[in-house]
Amino acid sequence: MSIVALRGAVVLLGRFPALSGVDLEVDAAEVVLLQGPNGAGKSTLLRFCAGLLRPHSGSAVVLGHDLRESRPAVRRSVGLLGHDTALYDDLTITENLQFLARASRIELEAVGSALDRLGVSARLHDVVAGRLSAGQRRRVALAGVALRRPELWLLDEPHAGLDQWGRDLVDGLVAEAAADGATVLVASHELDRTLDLATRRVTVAGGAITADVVAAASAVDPSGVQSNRGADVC
Amino acid sequence: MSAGAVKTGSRTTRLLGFAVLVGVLALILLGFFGAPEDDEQRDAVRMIFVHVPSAFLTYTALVITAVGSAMWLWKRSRWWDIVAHSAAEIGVIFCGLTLFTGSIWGRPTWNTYWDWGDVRLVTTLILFLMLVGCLALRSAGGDEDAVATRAAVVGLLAAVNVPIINRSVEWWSNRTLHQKSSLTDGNLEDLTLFTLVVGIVVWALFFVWAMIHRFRIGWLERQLRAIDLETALVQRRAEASTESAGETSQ
Amino acid sequence: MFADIWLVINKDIRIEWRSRVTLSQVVPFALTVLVLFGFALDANREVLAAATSGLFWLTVLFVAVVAVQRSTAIETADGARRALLLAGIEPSSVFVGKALAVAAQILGVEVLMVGGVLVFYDATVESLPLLLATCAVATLAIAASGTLLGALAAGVRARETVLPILLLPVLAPVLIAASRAFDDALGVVAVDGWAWLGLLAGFGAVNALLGALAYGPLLEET
Amino acid sequence: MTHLGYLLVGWGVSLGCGVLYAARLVLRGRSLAARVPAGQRRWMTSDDGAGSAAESAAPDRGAPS
Repeated sequence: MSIVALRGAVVLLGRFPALSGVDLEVDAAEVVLLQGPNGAGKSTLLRFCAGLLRPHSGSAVVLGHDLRESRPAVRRSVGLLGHDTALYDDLTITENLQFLARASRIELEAVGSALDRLGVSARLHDVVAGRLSAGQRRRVALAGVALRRPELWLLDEPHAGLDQWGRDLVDGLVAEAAADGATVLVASHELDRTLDLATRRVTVAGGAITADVVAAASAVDPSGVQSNRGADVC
Repeated sequence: MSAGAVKTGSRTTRLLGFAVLVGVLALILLGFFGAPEDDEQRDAVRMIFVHVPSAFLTYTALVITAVGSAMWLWKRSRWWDIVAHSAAEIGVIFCGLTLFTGSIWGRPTWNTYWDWGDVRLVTTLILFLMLVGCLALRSAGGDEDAVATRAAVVGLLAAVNVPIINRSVEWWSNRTLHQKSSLTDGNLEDLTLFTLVVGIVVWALFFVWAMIHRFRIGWLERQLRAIDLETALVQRRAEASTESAGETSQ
Repeated sequence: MFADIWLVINKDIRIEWRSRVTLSQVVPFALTVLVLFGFALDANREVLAAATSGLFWLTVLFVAVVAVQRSTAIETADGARRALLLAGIEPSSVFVGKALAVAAQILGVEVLMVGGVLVFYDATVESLPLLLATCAVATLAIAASGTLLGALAAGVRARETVLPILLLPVLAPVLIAASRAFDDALGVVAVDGWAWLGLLAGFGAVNALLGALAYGPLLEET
Repeated sequence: MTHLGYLLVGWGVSLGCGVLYAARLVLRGRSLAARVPAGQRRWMTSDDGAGSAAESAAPDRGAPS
């Protein structure tokens, strides 16, 4: 079963067609790297797959739910790390994550282990989110995603603002999720870092998929773009 | 009328428009020369022929706005959204006219332009403010669907609250300068009543005419947005080819 | 559902307690307005007494605008609204929770303002049950319509001006009804305060229902 | 006739507003209609005799949904 199945999906932000007709099929347990220039539509594609945006036209099914009708059902089973960390500045780290856990009906014990997993030290647990550095915030936000054990991970520039150690943590997390059978979509500029994790590299430009390459373990030469599926919509 | 000009009018609206023009002439003749003067109000009573019809249509417009808003929220039907928008815009005009003719009429008969104790006056003023707010939201711009949803909520809020506002002002003032519904208590002279009915019919015809034209304008705007979107999509897709061309040449 | 409502209330109140925006800014603002009204009308004690209820509730409306703006800002900052959507809480629960949290804050301010009115305006309480019931019901009504319109204004560019323009006319019946009920409770004018309370309850119920239904579609529109 | 001034102002403003609004609707409609391609026009008429054709063209498609 495809986890993500988009056909000619057009998504508008106001009057701007951020996605201009995306065709994308992602199967379970794939790790897909989305690459492309700024403004290509990578972030919109992730938010769309998370069930936060309404399709203007085309068909879109994520986790078996049609995005035209049942976006709330999709939202409950995905984890999205966006540019903003979606934390309440005046709540402590623990309070923020406990709120998320309670809202999504998850055991509270998961909060502690998720924070440990992302290397957030115990002395930070009772610090309000507003006092954290950008890197710490990002790790907490990632812990919030990990906490939910989503079927579909949508990570927008997960390495941004993290140090070497933090980046390794993220890579470990993604590998672990994939091993558990979850599907991961990562948007990233940093090709070298995410490449070895990715099973597929998808290029997004002008709000559409322009290239879609299976990345074999024997790293593919980035310049030798061999298009093999759903490519070139225009 | 230059040849070849494209209009939102059709045979139906032209007939309607003609009927309105004839009706207005008849209304002026009846209102000023046909209907007799009132014993107490003298000739000031002739204001009733413009005031009551616009009040009647204000509340009709409010009901249509509410129905259109509910249908947009329920079915997400663009057709109803345009209906709600049209009715709100025309409603604001009639509401403003109601307030204006009301206070002009109030001056000679009640000796004041404005009376805070009067239920219908205050209710209509608050309704006017809400309708203006609704249109302000529409013109504030943003995502088309989001704007429609916001305006629909305000439209419903206005319709739902008007009876409550009316009740509260009625208890508050406990007095009204308005005559109890003039239509039903039979105090009006036959010809005055007839003229009033003519007035309501003429204004209602104008309302229908304006609704049709306004709806068509809303529909045309929608068409133009769809065309704009097509061009934007083409441009957006073209970005992809230039980007990838740039990438391979690097 | 009740667990979700409680979760949202708990979160909003906790955030308010941490940041103390209401306590440190809204309370002084409300008391200042009361005192300034006093200056404006003090030349005539009778006028001040007659106007007490109206001034009190007018001030509450201003406080409500600030409280609602703050309550909305919590969700719009840093994409928290998105997190709320992803968490999968029913929008109607979010609405009820946020409205109750706003109501609790406004009630807190009202308690201090009643004190202020008793001290500055020389008012006397004739019927404490009516006074308390009016505060409770009117505050819930204000919070319900405020939360709904706050969510509505959140997506608009000029949200600071849009909210009062939309909210204040809607709250006109609350101003009228709560002022009359207060007139009775403070013994200023002999009216049937409990009947006014009924009107307030009707207004609150209608707007709360509309809010619970419309909050979801509003939250969806980014 | 008593109160003639009040009457003239009241009636004048009402009718004047009606006329102005009607004129605005017609003009706005014309400028918008001119920008929409002929195939997508519904209900529209034009003076050059092609009106009936344009009016009946595309009766089903393009309905706002």
